[in-house]
Order: sequence, then structure tokens, then C-alpha cells
Amino acid sequence: MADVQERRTDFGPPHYEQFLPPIIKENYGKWKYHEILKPGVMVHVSETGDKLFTIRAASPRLVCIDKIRDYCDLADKYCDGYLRFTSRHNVEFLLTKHENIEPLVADLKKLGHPIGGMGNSITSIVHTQGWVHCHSAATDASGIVKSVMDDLSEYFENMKLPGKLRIALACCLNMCGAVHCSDIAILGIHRRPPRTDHTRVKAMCEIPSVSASCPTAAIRPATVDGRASVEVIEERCMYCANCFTVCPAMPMADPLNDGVSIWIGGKVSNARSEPTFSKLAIPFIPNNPPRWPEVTQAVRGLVELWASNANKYERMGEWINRIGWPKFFRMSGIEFQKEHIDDFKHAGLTYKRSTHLTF
Amino acid sequence: MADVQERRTDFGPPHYEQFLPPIIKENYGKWKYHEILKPGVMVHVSETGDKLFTIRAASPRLVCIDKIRDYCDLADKYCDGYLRFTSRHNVEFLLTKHENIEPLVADLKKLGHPIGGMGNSITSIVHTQGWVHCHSAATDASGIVKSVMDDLSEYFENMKLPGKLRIALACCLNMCGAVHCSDIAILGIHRRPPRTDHTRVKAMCEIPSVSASCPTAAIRPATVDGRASVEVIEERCMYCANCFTVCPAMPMADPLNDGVSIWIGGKVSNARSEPTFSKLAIPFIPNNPPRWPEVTQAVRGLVELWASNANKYERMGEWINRIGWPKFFRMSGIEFQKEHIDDFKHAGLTYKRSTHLTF
Amino acid sequence: MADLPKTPLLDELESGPFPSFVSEIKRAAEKNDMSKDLLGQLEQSYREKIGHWKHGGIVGVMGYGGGVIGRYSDLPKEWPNISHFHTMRINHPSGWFYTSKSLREICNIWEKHGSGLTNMHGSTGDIILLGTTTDHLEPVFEELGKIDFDIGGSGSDLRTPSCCCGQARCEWACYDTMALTYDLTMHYQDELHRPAFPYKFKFKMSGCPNDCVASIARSDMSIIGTWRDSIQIDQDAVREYADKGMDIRSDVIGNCPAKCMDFDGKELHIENSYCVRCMHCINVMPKALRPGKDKGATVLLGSKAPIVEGAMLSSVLIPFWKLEPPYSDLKEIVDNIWDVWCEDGKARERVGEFIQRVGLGNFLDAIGLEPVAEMVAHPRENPYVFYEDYFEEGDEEEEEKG
Amino acid sequence: MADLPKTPLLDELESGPFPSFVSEIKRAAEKNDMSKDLLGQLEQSYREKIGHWKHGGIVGVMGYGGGVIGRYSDLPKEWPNISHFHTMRINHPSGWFYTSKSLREICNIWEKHGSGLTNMHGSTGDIILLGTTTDHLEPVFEELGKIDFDIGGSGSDLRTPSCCCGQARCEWACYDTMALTYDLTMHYQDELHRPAFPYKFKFKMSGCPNDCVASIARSDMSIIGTWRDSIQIDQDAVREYADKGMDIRSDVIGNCPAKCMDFDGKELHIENSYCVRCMHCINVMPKALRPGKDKGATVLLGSKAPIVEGAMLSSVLIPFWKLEPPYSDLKEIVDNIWDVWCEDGKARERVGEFIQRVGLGNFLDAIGLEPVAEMVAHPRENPYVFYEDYFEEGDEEEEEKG
Ligand code: SRM
Ligand code: SRM
Ligand code: SRM
Ligand code: SRM
Ligand code: SF4
Ligand code: SF4
Ligand code: SF4
Ligand code: SF4
Ligand code: SF4
Ligand code: SF4
Ligand code: SF4
Ligand code: SF4
Repeated sequence: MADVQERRTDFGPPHYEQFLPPIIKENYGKWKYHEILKPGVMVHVSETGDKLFTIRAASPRLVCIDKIRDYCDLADKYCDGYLRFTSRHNVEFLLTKHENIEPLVADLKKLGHPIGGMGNSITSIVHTQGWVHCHSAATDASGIVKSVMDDLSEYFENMKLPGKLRIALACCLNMCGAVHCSDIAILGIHRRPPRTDHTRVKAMCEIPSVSASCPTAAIRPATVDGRASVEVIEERCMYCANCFTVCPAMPMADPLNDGVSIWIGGKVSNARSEPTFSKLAIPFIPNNPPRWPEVTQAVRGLVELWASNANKYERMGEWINRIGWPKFFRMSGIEFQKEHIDDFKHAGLTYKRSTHLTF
Repeated sequence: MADVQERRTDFGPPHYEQFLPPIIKENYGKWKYHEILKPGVMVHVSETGDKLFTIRAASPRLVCIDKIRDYCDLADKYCDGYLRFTSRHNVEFLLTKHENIEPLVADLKKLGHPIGGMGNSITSIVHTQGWVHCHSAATDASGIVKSVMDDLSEYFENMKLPGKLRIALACCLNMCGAVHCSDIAILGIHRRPPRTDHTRVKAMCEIPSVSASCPTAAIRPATVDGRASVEVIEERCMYCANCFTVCPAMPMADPLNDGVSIWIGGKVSNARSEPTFSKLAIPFIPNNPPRWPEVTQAVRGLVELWASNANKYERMGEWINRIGWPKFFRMSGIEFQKEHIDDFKHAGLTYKRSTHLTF
Repeated sequence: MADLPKTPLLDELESGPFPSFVSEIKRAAEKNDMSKDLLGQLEQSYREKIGHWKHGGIVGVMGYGGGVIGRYSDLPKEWPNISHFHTMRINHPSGWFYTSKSLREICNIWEKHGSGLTNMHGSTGDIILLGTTTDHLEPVFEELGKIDFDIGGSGSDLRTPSCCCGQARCEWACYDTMALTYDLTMHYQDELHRPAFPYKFKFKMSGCPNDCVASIARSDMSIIGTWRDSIQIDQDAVREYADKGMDIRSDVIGNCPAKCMDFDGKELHIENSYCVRCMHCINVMPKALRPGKDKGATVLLGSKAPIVEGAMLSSVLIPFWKLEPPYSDLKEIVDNIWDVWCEDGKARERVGEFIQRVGLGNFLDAIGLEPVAEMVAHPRENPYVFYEDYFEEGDEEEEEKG
Repeated sequence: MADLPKTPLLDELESGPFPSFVSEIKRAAEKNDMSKDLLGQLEQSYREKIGHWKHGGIVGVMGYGGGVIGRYSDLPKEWPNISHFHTMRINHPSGWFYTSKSLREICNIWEKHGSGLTNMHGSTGDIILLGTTTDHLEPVFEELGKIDFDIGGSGSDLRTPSCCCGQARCEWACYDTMALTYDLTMHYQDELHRPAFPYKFKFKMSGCPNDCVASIARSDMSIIGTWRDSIQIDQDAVREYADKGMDIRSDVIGNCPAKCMDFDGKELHIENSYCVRCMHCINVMPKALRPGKDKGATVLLGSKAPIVEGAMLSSVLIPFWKLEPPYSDLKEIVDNIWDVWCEDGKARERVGEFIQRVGLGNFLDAIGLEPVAEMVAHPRENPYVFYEDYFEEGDEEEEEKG
């Protein structure tokens, strides 16, 4: 115990100040306005007249240490060693010298990192672990993200969209990618009830917690082959996997039935309209690695439908809100199905309670 | 039984056609447009060129047969005997002769029935039985209605409001006046749990139905003084009286604690915005017969606040929606209290889930 | 007849510009003892701030299970003439149109057999004959029958359907509300008179989205007229409104919820495929704009007052139907709904509550209707989807299993 | 080191314009056996369409209850080097600013002790060191400590707080997001490192309502900058935008949700008492408009992903606070919230779910905060009000009873 006492703990992260370039320290809180000079390049102008240039480059988020060292080399070469990452996992280089912009852009391109994701564009996809690291995954994360962004890279590199479009991916309903408020969300889903391993439940899981974990009360304690275990009422199960989270003996993953669903129209910012949740667009697309062509195609279709019909500044959900979901379904050709109808707690409030309809 | 067989039953209401004046029969479905000529008087013009004039007069709804006979006399005198009532219980006289308008208006005024309730006005209050006929009432209906309309009669007789304003009153939470979607709703409320008469529960009520009737599960079967009865968990009771509806041995009425609450911003029409529920404005005003001055004053305050601040065509709720509820509370001087915060089923969805705030 | 009781409190409600219900009761009380005692008991209620009616028992006319509300005073000694004071609900004619002749006949019957007090009308739409005793119920029924007035609904039955005046007096009615109301009322006489549902069921018909009978808020089935094609525009009349000072941009276009209108000062343009048929522009320019020509109605389901599960508004079931006699498509869907609700509904569970309990998707399956996007304001936000089928290992050709 | 496993499926993900995670894993695999086996197992997952990780056990560094995610392959025979493959969550510096020096030091440590793979960053904001074995955890912690990097959160504890770059690089930041994030992180080290809550708790700070860290959707406490006074307008700059072709009426005013703006061609007028601080007009005219000068933040509570009660957005708790160091008012409210939630919250119940279960009004009582209208989108629609007091007969002076 003496060891533990002496050990330095709870010292927290390093103070951010030591990582700020001098121009930021001097102009902290004094920025006046910014301008996007071209896709992926912006300048912030201070009340003091100082200018800070930012170059944003795409990142796969899953990066090896040698790649980080590449970033460091570029930061040393052009930015006095200063760089940052964004809340959507892109890497940003902070420059004070205008003349360094083009050479850095060129070097980044050489490294295979497109420049963009600013303004009215599609920036990198917020995503999760998938088959790379998580036990819960109903699909892979990085593979779909790579495929979708390959397909949409023009929209990362230009600013021709009506507004920002945010895509997110989560590989299971835990939604670590927080896809619940995205313009387009790709969500890994299971579609069959857990297959309980009754020989392991008693040993590995706390039976009352398992029963309590189910949002639809589909699980009850049961004795199976003389063993204390649980029973799943299959008709009540909507495959959320919360039981698996608390009990490893109830695996959900299943190659035949796992896949993704696509959700749209959510947003986070308070700009114009209030933040809102994403809504179900496509209930199910089977996993089709390595490039999930049906998913990339569906996403592109949605992006293009929005891009060619929305008004300026209208986010995906704002556009659909204006025209109404029935019209969206007609325009997109997506078939409206029973799955689209909410049947969880607040379902009644999602029914159409007016005659405001288009024909 | 032979009697019953021979007896004429299930013949339904008389066919409406026999009650339609000839001009309506001839122009049925052919009306082209209408115009409000002055408060309470409108003309409908047909594609055939025919014109039908309508005069709308206020009614207390609770009318004695001699008053109905008065109406009949006027209809005979000016309208070939044709008249109708409206969905808000006003009486309408249907004229073909323009020259009959003024004399009829004069006769109606003589009878003490103001003309109006059309266009951007306040029409009669939809209401219920109250102490006149219902066992459930937490307040009277007709008395408050009379007092409020006396106070607001100028708005019945002119058309100077931004839009229509619909007031409704229900004397208990059963809401026979359907006050749940009104610009201003006056709602009788109890504020103390039922006082169970344990000597009568067993005989008068079905105990399982009584327990099941409670929306908040506040009632459970119990043996009291050796008798099968029910027990009310008082902290869980929100005084809805649903238990009393199914069980007469659980009376709610209580002179000390009954009174009215005021709800605003609901609407029914699909014009502009979708139909929407009324929301709680004033949690409680004690019963103060015969004229409920606090209620009439509160209603007038709300009408005038809306009238002097809303845009043209903006119903009460549309106006508040535009400016936000916090601003409404500031402007009205009504104190925001715990009671205003929803805590029923969908409460979470009524919380302010954005930073769209005014200061 | 004795003097009227002293009513100092109620007397205060006889002054003021609005017609007074107290004066009505007094006028009736002049010649009717029931009304006289009602006046007395009501004064006592005003004094004590509490009602004096007892929970009603079941009373009615022979062969009918509803239509009469039993009512008893809890002060029968003080007010013996209203110790029994039942209400009769009489099915009004569609649209509440009358002749003076028919009204006088009703008055005469009620003079003979009741308090002489009425509600014209009750909030469901019935003629309310307010206050009589059990022994008078059957005679009233018999005499009303002679002038073709039948009893309305109460209890767990179909309630008296009602409607706006529609095509009789309104240029906007998109279907014949009065005809449909009459037809349904006649077709469902048995359901109206003999309670056999889990709870009450109400129909209300409005001719257009202005919904002048509050159907979307107050009826289990709300039938609201609308149109599918384009709003009819008379451009000359539009210009006339503009010339007369209407600010078309802010008053009309600025309030269009679909933001689908445009006015260049000369022509009004409406992008009809975006129009949500809200009526606003038509309401403010009735001489220039009219609903389209391809008319029909939207059928919605489920509204009700708050008890028990909270108030509900009706929601779309059929986005558009032409609704022409004999209305067989509508009746078929109504029958299916009642079958399912009667089979699986709980006691005192309105159809709207029932749908929310079983889920709209399952309800549609049960009544045999395909889901369409018009039924929802938006698709689900939660990922708790009950996918209907999954594959089993070894399924040939990846067929789906139930 | 042996050859890389054959990965025909993954190889297809190396082409295309976007940077490839497969290339990253391969580059690491060149010199690291863990990464090599990861590549092999991942290819197998791609072939079989299923993950190959087992439910994690509890592993960690001494004295800490969180920050490490235990992970084991379910194919340890085939891929022995990843039979253990734990993740370490390292608390990033506020705003994700680095020097190349500090990043290189982290890389060196991870080269020695882990797979050489990272996430820059995890979705909560941590530096994710992806894959090591239990015996390396303590050494990594020790070496990181030397360069002042501590471990982040996991399990039922405070999670690593994160924020937008705020005043460091944004003209709109209404408070110092990075300072607050650092301060809270330091102040709550114990809560961050030793799980003692019913479930996880996240803070996210955004400098303005654009909410660039998605705080309103992804954190139990969302702290979002705003202002109380008037938007600062530079009318010359407004005219410049107009001259350069911006359609101020449709692009700016037409999108204002409060409909509180007006432009006469020369001056832009904003009725600030109606403005809801949505940022739109400022976003599109950054040179002309700026947030007001009386700045602070709105504090919101309760957002989370869907499991169990459905996804939630945070809702307003404090409409406006100045938020200046030492932030004692904020910490006091946080402490009160945690006390109440720890006392009465159920296991795995997020604070947002807890509030909905006990009711916002009761929750406010418990944490000692007055209800204000800003907390709700609108007052209740149902009449099911729990009035707090009622009068008993005989109460003197009509005093209220509890
Ligand atoms: C760097 C970053 C913050 C950080 O500390 O990391 C950032 C930086 C800026 N954001 Fe952001 N936002 C960043 C994530 C976000 C997010 C969060 C997210 O996407 O998960 C949002 C909320 C998204 C949503 O609503 O779903 C976000 C919503 C906005 C908005 C509102 C857009 C809208 O119309 O809804 C603006 C305003 C604008 O662009 O006009 C904005 C504006 C800006 C400005 C212009 C602010 C400024 O003056 O510096 C910055 C550059 C804009 C750009 O990229 O176009 N930023 N911004 C994040 C970059 C992510 C990336 O790599 O792409
Ligand atoms: C007579 C009546 C129908 C009936 O069959 O009995 C009726 C008749 C008309 N209504 Fe209505 N409405 C009648 C109850 C309603 C109701 C129901 C209610 O109040 O309970 C509503 C829904 C109210 C609500 O939304 O809460 C209603 C919402 C409208 C509207 C939409 C107003 C709005 O802006 O929201 C219009 C359009 C307008 O007036 O511009 C309208 C328009 C009309 C027109 C102009 C239709 C026409 O062309 O004939 C009629 C005369 C208007 C007037 O009174 O200003 N009528 N109208 C009802 C008269 C009640 C009364 O005595 O005052
Ligand atoms: C007479 C009338 C009020 C009036 O003064 O106009 C009325 C009176 C009563 N209603 Fe009602 N309701 C009347 C229209 C309504 C309406 C309005 C409507 O139909 O448009 C509603 C709201 C709409 C709805 O159906 O949800 C309504 C919702 C209720 C409820 C709550 C039902 C619910 O599902 O939430 C009850 C309670 C019950 O059914 O046990 C109720 C019960 C009652 C009872 C029978 C009291 C009881 O607990 O048994 C009342 C008898 C009063 C009496 O002594 O005369 N009444 N009731 C209306 C019927 C007159 C008519 O036939 O024309
Ligand atoms: C690593 C990370 C995903 C990523 O690739 O970035 C992650 C990974 C996991 N999350 Fe998460 N969550 C991560 C951010 C999130 C977020 C996003 C955020 O914080 O902004 C969310 C949604 C926001 C929220 O908190 O609600 C999130 C919501 C969950 C949930 C659902 C919690 C809920 O209350 O609904 C679970 C399930 C649980 O806690 O048991 C979960 C559980 C998990 C577990 C621990 C799996 C489990 O069942 O125990 C995952 C471990 C994966 C692995 O093997 O590495 N993770 N998780 C993120 C943390 C990295 C970091 O520290 O920076
Ligand atoms: S979303 Fe699910 S599968 Fe993906 S990392 Fe989070 S918990 Fe794991
Ligand atoms: S997957 Fe979800 S719904 Fe199904 S049994 Fe498990 S916890 Fe219940
Ligand atoms: S609202 Fe209540 S008290 Fe009034 S008539 Fe209806 S049931 Fe009776
Ligand atoms: S009044 Fe309502 S809440 Fe109270 S016990 Fe009766 S049914 Fe329950
Ligand atoms: S609902 Fe429409 S059709 Fe019927 S009266 Fe009202 S405005 Fe006319
Ligand atoms: S009816 Fe309503 S939605 Fe349609 S054009 Fe007119 S105002 Fe717009
Ligand atoms: S949230 Fe606001 S202050 Fe922070 S980076 Fe985004 S725009 Fe700037
Ligand atoms: S910040 Fe938003 S609400 Fe305020 S004036 Fe600008 S656009 Fe309007």
C-alpha cells in the first residue's frame, strides 16, 4: 500500500496552455472574424490584426504512431510544431505564414490526406470501433466509413452543398458514435434475439440485473435444464443488446441477420432550428464487406437528393421538415414500412395529428 | 316482449333535408364565397348568384322552451321559419331578404341576444353542466361563462382582434367541453384526494376496476375496519377523479379546495399551424361565485395581452410559440411554478432541449 | 305554484350584456316546479361552493341502453322536485338545421314531460332535454318518435355523430358532411343505442381543414374534407384584394406554413405539390382562392379528452378518400376497427389509447391497412425496431422466417 | 517478424481518395505482432461477417477504477498476439491542441508498450491507445505520467470532459471553454478515476450555440456559451455583404427562427428581446455580426444515447450564468446533482433518465433550484397536476397544509 500512496495519481491532463502557439496565446479571446479562403483552409483575424491560418486534413482516426509522426514532421516544417485535432477527428495545422499554406497542402496531399471538411461540405464521419476492437459490434465501423468517404470525397473537398452535412456511424445501439443527432447516421443493428448460453448465465451474470436490463421486459428468470438462467420472450425482443452488455452469456452477433440501418435528418447545432434526433430512413441493409456497396449507394442517393432540392443553408432535416416526410419518401423512392412507425414510449406523439398533407 | 317488438325503435334523427330552406336546397354544394358584412352578419354567394344572409346571435345554451319559442317567432317573422344552431351553440337565422337584416338584428337585441361571434372575434364559450346537472363538477359552468362573456362582450360584438379566439370551459377533468385544444380554457379542478367512504365501497363499486382506473396507480385494494375497500396513496394522487367516475363512494368535491385552472394556446383548425393542445397558464384560482372575478380578470388580461402583441392572424398559441413561453411569462406577469412543469408520461419531451432562449 | 326561492347570488348573474342562464331557469320556474327546485339547489351550490348531485344510476327507455343520464339530488328533502332529474339526449338533425315547427313540437313535449329546460345543444351535439323523472322517459320517447326524433348516445356506445353545416352553407366543404353524418347515424343505429363497445366512440365530420366541429380534437374518428389537386385561383380577384390594400406578401404568403407561394405583384403562384392544404390563404382571400376540384376527405383516428392516458388528437389513418355514397369503403374500415377494438380493447379504453397500447403498426395489420408515410409526422427516432423476420442458419436461398 | 497475413478483402480498402485505416494497421503491423494479428483477425471478421472479440473483464492500473477497456480475442489460438488487447483511454489536453514534441513522446511510449495503433481521438475525446496486454498497463501509466498525461474515464465514473477550441481559435466563444474544461477535469480527478456513480457522467463545453462538440446530444451536462444583451452589428459590413450579392432578406432574415430581423436596404435591425440566439445570422455574416458583450453560458442536463429509456437531448437547467473562475456556482450545482443522483439513482440510470423518472420539478426541489420558464419548451398539456397543498376543514385563516 505504501507504493500506491507514493505513486503520483490524479494529476490530470497537461495544461493546454503549453500546447498553444504564441499567436493563439496572444490573441486568446480576441478573435474578430474568420473567412474560409478555400476548401479546408481558413483564416481567423484578431482584433489586434493578427492572422491565424488553419488547414484541415482528413484523417482515418485509426492512425498508427508513424502516421502521427508524419503529422509532427509537417507541423515542425510549417507550423513551429503546433497542431490540433478536431471534434470530428480531423487534423488541423495552425500556420502564421500565408506562404506556407500551399506547400503544406501539397505535402498533405502527397501523404494521401485530402484537405477540406469546412463550410458547406461533408466532413469526416464520427465513428466507433466495430470489428477492430468492440465485442458488441453488429457491423464494422472503419470499413464502411472508408467506403462512404471514398465515395463522397468530392463533397469533402468542395463546398457546393446547401449547408453542412454530418454523417456518423455507430456499430451497435449503444451508439458510441452518437449517431442519434446526425444528418445521416449509419447504425449497426442486430435482428435476432440473444441466444442464451444457459450453461454460463448463472456463473457470468447477475440474473436480476439481466431481467432489469431489458427495455421491453422481454427477459424473465427461468430454470432451464435444471440451471438457473433466463428466458427471452422472443416476440418482445427488439434486439437492442442491452442484455448482452450486462451478460456476456447472451450473444447477439449473427452473420446472417446483422447489418445496418440508415437514419437521417438529425442535427446538433442551434443554428436556425433546434437540435433534433435522426429518424429512420432505411430499416435494414445486410453487411456486405469489404465495401458495403448498398450502404454507400444509399448514402450518396440521400446526399444528392438533399443537395439538389434543399434551399441554401437548409440542413437535411430542415429540408425534410419543410416538405414533409411523405414527400420525402415519394422523392427518395424509399418504401415506407411498418418499421418506420414508432412503437416505443412516445410513439403517439409521432403520429400525424393534423391534415397538413401534400398530395 | 311483444310490445318491444312492435315498438318503433332505431329510426334515427329526422332527415336534415326537411329543415333546409329552399335557397339552401337549390344551392347545396354551389356556394362560391362569403363575406362578413358586419359583426354577426354574413352573406354566402352562390355560383347561381343567389345570396343567403346569416345572422348569428349569442345564446346561453341553457335555454328554456319559451326562449326557443321566441327564436321560432323571429324565424317565422323574418326567415320563413328556418334557423339553425352552430357548433358553439349560438343561434343562426337564415335570411334571403337583405331588408330583413336590420329589423331582425333589432328584435334580437331587444330580446337581449347580442349579435356577433364572427370573424376575428370571441364567440360563445363551449361549456358543460357544472353544478346545474353534473355530479362530477369542481366548479360551475354557466356562471363563469356568463361572467366571462359579460366582461368580453365587446369582443363578441366587434372584430378587432388579431384572429379568432376560442374559449372553452369544462367543470372537471373529464373535459366534456373539450377544453384541451382552446385558445383559452377554463378547467374545474379538485385539489384533494378522494375521501373514500369505506362503508360503501364494497357494495357500490367493483374493487379491481377502481384500482385499475387510477392513471398514477395510487389506488390499491385494502381491508379497512374489516371491510373490503381501497386505499389511496395520497402522494400519488393528482385529483383526476377517474376513481370517482367508476366508484361513487370516492367523492372528490370539496368547497375549500375546488376551483379552476386556466390553460392557453391550443387550437383545432389546421389554418397555418397544426392543431395543438392548450398549456397550463394559471394553476389555481379558488371558486368565487357568483361572478368569479379573479377568473374574468385573468381571462381579460390574457386576451388583452395577446390582442395588443400578436401579429395579424396569429392565434394565441401561434403568438406564444413565436415569442417563446419564457417571454410570455415575463410579459403576463404570471409566476412560473413547479405545477407548470409536466410530470406525466411524455414529460421529457416538454423540457427545453435547445439553447433557443430570449433574455 | 309557490314563489320562487330567494336567490341573491344567482340574481347577480342576471345583469350584464350576455344572455343569462339564470333568467332562463327563472322563466321556466315560473311554470315548472322542477326548475324552481333547480334554482333553489343551484343557489345553495353557489353559497356552499359544491355541487349537490349524486352519482347517476342506470335509467333509460325500453330496448335502449343509452341516451339517458340518470341524476339524483343529494338534498331530496330540501328539493323534492329534483330528487330525480334525468337528462335525455336527443339525436339532433345533421348540421343543427331546424324549422320553427319542429322546434315548437319539441318544446311542447318537454313542457308536458320535463323541466322545460334544454341545452341547445350538448357538446357532443345532441338536443339535451334537461331534467325529468323516470316515469316520463317512455312517454317522451313515444311522443318524440311521432315527430321522428330518436334518442342519442351515451355510455359505451357510438355517440351521436355531428358535423359542420358543410355544403349546405359553406363554399369550402370538400364533401357532403351532412349526408355522411346522416348515413352513418342511420347505418349504425344499433351501435348507437346499445352499448357494446369497450368505451364510447365518436364521429365528427368537418367539410374542410378549418374543422368547425373540432373533429380532430373531439372524436374517435375525425373525417375532415380536403382536396388533392391545385387550389383554384382567380388572379383578377387576387389583384383586387391587393388593390384594396391587402399586403399579400406578409398577410398571405408570410403565413403559409409550406412556404410554397409567390406573388410578383400581378400573379399569385402556388407550388401545389408542397401545399399542405392548411386553408390559410383561402380563408383570407375567399373571393380569389378556392379548394381544388378533386375533393374528398382525410380520415383520422383517436382523439379524446385526457382521462386516462392523457388527451389525444386524432391522427391520419386514410390520407385521402373520395367519400361518396354509399360510403362502403369507410364503413368497411369502421367495422374492422370496431371488431379489433371490441376484441382486444380493455374496458374504458378509447380507440386512441388502444392503438397506442398495441402499436399503430400492429393495429394496421389487424385492420388490414397498409402503412403509409402520411400516418406519421416523422419516422421513429429510437432504434428499438421489431424486425419481423430473421434468417436461420441453413435457410435455403436466405429465405426470411416469420 | 513474419510476413503479414493475406488480407484480400481488407486490401480493397486501401484504394480510393480517403486515407485508409487498413494501410495504418499494415504500417503498424510491419513492426508489431499485435497489429499483425489484428489484421488477420479483422480479415477473418470481414470474411465471416462477425466480430471476434470477447466481453471484456476488468483490468486497469493501480488505484484507478477506470480508463482501461479490457478486450480478449475469441480466437486466441489463431491470433495469439491479440489474445489480450486492451485499450487505454488517455485524457487529452483541452481543445486537442498539441506540440509535435508531446505527440512524439506519446508515440514512443506506445511503440514500446502497445500495438502502435491509436485513435486520435475517441468519441468522448480521449487519446485512445489501442491494444496492449495487462502487464504493460502500469508501465504505460508510469511513462505517460512523466510527460504529465493521466488516464481518462470509463465505467460508472465521470468521463473525460471535452470542449471546442473556444476562445483559442474562435471569435464566437462566449466563455473560456478550455479553461473550464481543464478546471473541472482537475477538480473532479477522484470522480474521474474511481467509478462511484450509478452510471457514466459526461461534460462537454461548447463556446456558442453552434455546439461544435455536440454537447447537447452527447453529454450529461452540456455547457453552451451564449449572451444576454444585443448582437453587435457593424452596419458598414452588413452593407458590404449586401453589395457583394448576399440576399440579406432571404438568406439571413428569412432563416431567422425568431422572425425578429428587418433590413431596409441600409440598416439591419434586430429586435434583440425576441432573438433566440440561434447564431444563424452571425454564422452567415461573421464580419458584420458578433455575439453581444454580456457573455456567459446556458447549462443543460441529461443527454445520452438510446439505451435504455431512449435517446435524450440535454435540457435547460440554468438559462444564463457568467461562468467565471473559480466556477464555484457551477461546482456547487454539480455536487448537488451528483449527491441526489447517487442517492436515488438506480444502477445504469443516466442522470437524464433519473430526472424523467422522478420528475423535473421534484429533481429541482432536491437540488435546491427554483423552477423557471426557460426550463421547458412549454408548460404541461395534461391536467394531472400534483398540487402541493390542500386546505383542511377548520384550517384557521385558510392556511395551506403540506
Ligand atoms: C474545428 C471544430 C471545433 C473543434 O474545436 O474541433 C469546428 C470549427 C468551426 N465551426 Fe463547427 N466545428 C467543429 C464541429 C462542429 C460540430 C460537431 C459535429 O459535427 O459533430 C457542429 C454541430 C453539427 C450539427 O449541427 O450536427 C458544428 C456546427 C457548426 C455550425 C452550425 C452549422 C449549421 O448550420 O447547423 C457553424 C456555423 C457555420 O458553419 O456557418 C460552425 C462554425 C464553425 C467555425 C466557422 C467557427 C469559427 O468561427 O471558427 C469553425 C470552422 C467551420 C468549419 O469547419 O466549417 N460549426 N461544428 C469542429 C470541426 C469538425 C471537423 O473536423 O469537421
Ligand atoms: C357556423 C360554424 C360551423 C357550424 O356548422 O356550426 C362555422 C362557420 C364558419 N367558419 Fe368556422 N365555424 C364554426 C366553428 C368553428 C370551429 C369550432 C370551434 O370553435 O369549436 C373552428 C375551430 C376553432 C379552433 O381552431 O380552435 C372554426 C375555425 C374556422 C376557421 C379557422 C380560424 C383560424 O384561423 O384558426 C375559419 C377560417 C376563418 O375564419 O378565416 C373558419 C370559417 C368559417 C366560415 C367563414 C366558413 C364559411 O365560409 O362559411 C364560417 C363563418 C365564420 C365565422 O364565424 O367567422 N372557421 N370554426 C361554427 C360557428 C361557431 C360559432 O357559433 O361561433
Ligand atoms: C352533457 C355533456 C356536457 C354538456 O354539457 O354538453 C356531457 C356530460 C357528461 N359527460 Fe361528457 N358530456 C358531453 C360531451 C363530452 C365531450 C365533448 C364531445 O363529445 O365533443 C367530451 C370530450 C371528448 C371525448 O369524448 O373525449 C366528453 C368527455 C367525457 C368523459 C371523458 C372521456 C374520456 O375518454 O376521456 C367522461 C367520463 C366518462 O366517460 O366516464 C364524460 C362523462 C360525462 C358524464 C356522463 C358524467 C359521468 O361521469 O358519468 C356527464 C353527465 C353530465 C350530466 O349530468 O348531464 N364525458 N364529454 C356532453 C354531451 C352532450 C351531448 O350528448 O351532446
Ligand atoms: C471507444 C469509444 C468509441 C470510439 O471508437 O470512439 C466507445 C467504446 C465503447 N463504448 Fe461507448 N464509446 C465511446 C464513446 C461513447 C459515446 C460518445 C460520447 O461520449 O460523446 C457514447 C454516446 C453518448 C452517451 O454517453 O450517451 C457512448 C455510449 C455508450 C453506451 C450507451 C450508454 C447509454 O447510456 O446509452 C455504452 C453501453 C454501456 O455503457 O454499457 C457504451 C459502451 C462502450 C463499450 C465500453 C462497450 C461495452 O459494452 O462495454 C465500448 C468499448 C469498445 C472497445 O472495445 O474499445 N458506450 N460511448 C468511445 C470512447 C472513447 C473515448 O473515451 O474518447
Ligand atoms: S457502438 Fe457498440 S459496437 Fe460500436 S464501439 Fe460502441 S459499444 Fe462497441
Ligand atoms: S436484446 Fe434488448 S430487447 Fe432483446 S432481450 Fe436483450 S435487452 Fe431485451
Ligand atoms: S366536465 Fe365533468 S363535471 Fe362537467 S359535465 Fe363533464 S363530467 Fe360533468
Ligand atoms: S383522483 Fe385520480 S389520481 Fe387520485 S386516486 Fe382517484 S384516480 Fe387516482
Ligand atoms: S369546416 Fe370547413 S366546410 Fe365546414 S363550415 Fe367550417 S369552413 Fe366550412
Ligand atoms: S393552403 Fe396553406 S399551405 Fe397551401 S398554399 Fe395556402 S397557405 Fe400555403
Ligand atoms: S461551438 Fe461556437 S465557439 Fe466553439 S468552435 Fe464552434 S462556433 Fe466556435
Ligand atoms: S441569432 Fe438567430 S434568432 Fe437571433 S437574430 Fe440572428 S438569426 Fe435571428
